[in-house]
Amino acid sequence: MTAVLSAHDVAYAYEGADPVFAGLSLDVAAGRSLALLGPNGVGKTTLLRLLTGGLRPARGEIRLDGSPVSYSRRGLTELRTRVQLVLQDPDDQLFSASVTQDVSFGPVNLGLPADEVRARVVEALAAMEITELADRPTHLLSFGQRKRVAIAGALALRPAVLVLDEPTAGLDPSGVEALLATLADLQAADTTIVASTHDVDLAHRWAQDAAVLAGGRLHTGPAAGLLADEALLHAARLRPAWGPAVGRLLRRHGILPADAPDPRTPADLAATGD
Amino acid sequence: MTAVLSAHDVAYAYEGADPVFAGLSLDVAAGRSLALLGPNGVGKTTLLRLLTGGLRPARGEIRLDGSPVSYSRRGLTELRTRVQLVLQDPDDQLFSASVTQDVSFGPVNLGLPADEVRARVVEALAAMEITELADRPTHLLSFGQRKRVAIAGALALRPAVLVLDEPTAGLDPSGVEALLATLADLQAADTTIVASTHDVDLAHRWAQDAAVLAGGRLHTGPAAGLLADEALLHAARLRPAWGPAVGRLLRRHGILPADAPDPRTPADLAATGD
Amino acid sequence: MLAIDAAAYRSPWRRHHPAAKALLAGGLLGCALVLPPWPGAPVTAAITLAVALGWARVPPRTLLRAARTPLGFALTGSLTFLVTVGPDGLGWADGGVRRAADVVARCTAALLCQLLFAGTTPLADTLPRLTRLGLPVTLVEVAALIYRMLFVVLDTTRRIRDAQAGRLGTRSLRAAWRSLGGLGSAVFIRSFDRARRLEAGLAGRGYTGSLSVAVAEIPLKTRFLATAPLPAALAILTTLTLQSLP
Amino acid sequence: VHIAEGYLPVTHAVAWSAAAAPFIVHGVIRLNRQIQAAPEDKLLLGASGAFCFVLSALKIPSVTGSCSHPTGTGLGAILFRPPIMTVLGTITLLFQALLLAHGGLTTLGANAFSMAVAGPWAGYAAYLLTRRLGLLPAVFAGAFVADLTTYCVTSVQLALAFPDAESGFTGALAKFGGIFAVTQIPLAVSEGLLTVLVVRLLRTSAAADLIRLGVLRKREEVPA
Repeated sequence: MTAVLSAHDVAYAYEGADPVFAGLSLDVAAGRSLALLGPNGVGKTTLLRLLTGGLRPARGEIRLDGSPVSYSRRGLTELRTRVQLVLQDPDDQLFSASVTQDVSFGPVNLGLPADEVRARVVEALAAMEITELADRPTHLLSFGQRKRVAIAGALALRPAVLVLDEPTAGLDPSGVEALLATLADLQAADTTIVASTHDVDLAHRWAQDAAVLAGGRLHTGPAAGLLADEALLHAARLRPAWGPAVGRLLRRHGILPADAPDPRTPADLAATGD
Repeated sequence: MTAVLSAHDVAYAYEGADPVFAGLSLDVAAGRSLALLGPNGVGKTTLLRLLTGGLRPARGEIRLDGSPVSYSRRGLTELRTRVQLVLQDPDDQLFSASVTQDVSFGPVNLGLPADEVRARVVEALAAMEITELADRPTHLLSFGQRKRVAIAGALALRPAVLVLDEPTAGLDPSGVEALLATLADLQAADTTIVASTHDVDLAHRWAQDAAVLAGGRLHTGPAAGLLADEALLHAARLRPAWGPAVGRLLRRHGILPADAPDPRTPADLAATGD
Repeated sequence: MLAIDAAAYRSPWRRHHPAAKALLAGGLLGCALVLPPWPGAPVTAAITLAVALGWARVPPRTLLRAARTPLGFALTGSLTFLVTVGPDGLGWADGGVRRAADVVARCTAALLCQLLFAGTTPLADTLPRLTRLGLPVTLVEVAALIYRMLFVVLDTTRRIRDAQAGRLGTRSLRAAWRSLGGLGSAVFIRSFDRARRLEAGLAGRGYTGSLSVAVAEIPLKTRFLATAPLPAALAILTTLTLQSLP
Repeated sequence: VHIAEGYLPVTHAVAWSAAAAPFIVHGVIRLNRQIQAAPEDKLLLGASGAFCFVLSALKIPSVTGSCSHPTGTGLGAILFRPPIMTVLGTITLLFQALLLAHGGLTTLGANAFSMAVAGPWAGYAAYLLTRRLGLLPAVFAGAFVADLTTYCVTSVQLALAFPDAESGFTGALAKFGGIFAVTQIPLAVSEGLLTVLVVRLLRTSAAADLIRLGVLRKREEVPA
């Protein structure tokens, strides 16, 4: 496993407040999907901001491809062209009048020539399947569309790692389905995906790896195993997911073979045990 | 069944836009909990605002205790002292920097004497279990705390019906648990609860009745039955819930008796079939 | 979010009536402004600092950080006193150092009095009481709304800035300007949008134009009220005593 | 630059408060009238005030590498008219004094006179005089003049309070002007440019608001 991005013994405290955490380490494996879980207020967003250069750790270091990130202008540019953060509320990320203008913000700042900027915008809109929104003013879009534009704005920098803070918040089920499909496509095209959530069902369904923030410590491992650990989830004030609970019950009754994976969605159950 | 609040053949269109719906009817049964389900953009919030007097129907009528609502100042005051709406984003409702001052707004507006206002504030804060926040400034509260203050502001009017738009949006699992417990307490104290959501698992777990908005029509019935109808959920672009799917599978395998209710949470499964 | 504001809500003096705190800090402020700067200003500053740190427990870090900008202003502004502009151009001013020291001392003492009040008295307690001083209700209500919305808008501003930085919006001067223009317009749009949503939210709570609320009573504690003028009295007495010394 | 608490002699603090008072009273009367006519404007005024506060807290980069804050008084005067801006500006100054220790309570009158009265009125006049040259040039002129006026008035206030030992008021004005106003010219240009950038974006994304505020003359100036 190569860690494309990692936090090494990182501590952070906001001004005048107690430390959010004092010494966390996390490796983000290249090409995989990682869910960061924890209750509100535990520091998920802080950790994501540390990983993406928005905050500078008080102690420890963030490493990109194994080398410590430098917080010089050049170092930050390097980090930000490789790692992009998508915020929970798309309105915090859309500040231009039109979709095209907004998506071009990153490439233009990078100083790319106009042709290249245009190509990047077209590519990012296509990846998010919103090519038809290119000329629309951002403020007339629906929430789900604005979310897609915000992600396109990050993709326009062609990041190796896409970090999303609560990407499904505010989306309805079909919006969630569509987003998960898009994330899978991005991952297939070699983008590493990190997403924070407090929805264990979602993480169990979507992520290959998981990291659970509980009591100032980070527990990491493959999602299937880690998210079946009810004691850990309880300690992290999270609700157990249906999938592992159903899988356990079905295996106990011999309906599911002992080595079968847990179901991920209710639809998986339709064919089970027949 | 007595309908404390109902919509009768209600139509509404925003200015310059297509009708959101053309002729919906809904009865809210006194003392029960009703979940209003549908994807984003289908008009859930519009319907809630019609029910609570925030919008006036283009056709049809809203009825309170069986009588049509009058849109005079007096009629609206009557409606709003009986029916209170809590919005999704608490910052859309909290206008004061002080929690106590904010919660007192409704009762003061109603012209109640100072003693009564104070008593109502104390009562509402106690009902939401946030008495200790009374002197805290709004802007230093967490999202979940602000949400509770917003609900307390509605409760201070002692409404017969509490209407909540996406009450669990943005809350983490333990926040959701706490809110559901509080809503159950309110219902036990005779408050009728209506909540919109697009989370079928949540609705299945929490609500006695359900109403699903699909294709401009409203399908209503007891939650247990309605939310097990996968064809309806599919038409409404919602994701089937785990509970009914698991229940169906377990009954098929004889693990659950034919007349047993569907499980509501993964925790329900632990004791199942033993 | 704003350190002085946060300190005010946590202050052990939170339970004291704003008027009593205004009397205490105001008395000291009067001393800082009216007493002869030497030894009046250092005496007042010392007493105010003792009250702020020892009695009112204003966090020293907050006090220090808040004092930096205004002290910077006082120092740079007073540098001009050191020189004089005459017919032959610039020259050193006679007594310029003394004059600068007077002003900086008075300014420091007054600033500490201001921070003593601000660091112990939340605006949420003060604003609704301003109507009792005869200020128009609409003015006070608008001020209270600004105070509430300020934090919502500040929070939005911080997040937009972070998002811009994340997309290399601070990489060059050009990018920084582009970001700033976007930020300014986004904050305007978000503020107005917030106002409209708040209007809809309040309509559901019965808003028809008045934002009257019940203000929690804070009893005027006679003991605190009685001690409130004492620090100022002490400052006056000490100054007079020191002056009468040969 | 806000005059700090205790910096001005008492007589000056009182005199400037008296000078600012009629403008503030006038603004409050206009505010009252506006809210009486349209109660829903109360919330918009709250938002406008919050916007002014945040605007004045932004950092603008300058060529010298140092950072400064815009006064925001020009944009505020253009958007909300000088009388309303006087009220919003004074409230902003009060909050800056109590929340940030920028400016003082006894110097509130002096600061209000420069930032909430002189700056907005001068900026608005410049805006009106240049309005026929087009929206953006007028916005630049308004913001530039408002910013510069604010700092010139502050220099006058300081020079009056601390006349030069030899050359009196004129010498002092030259000194304070040297320190504040002259270094302020690049910053006034910066504020003018920033304001143009903001209004240019608002013209596309918030045209309806600008029309309602009377900044845009109906549809003619709204880009397609």
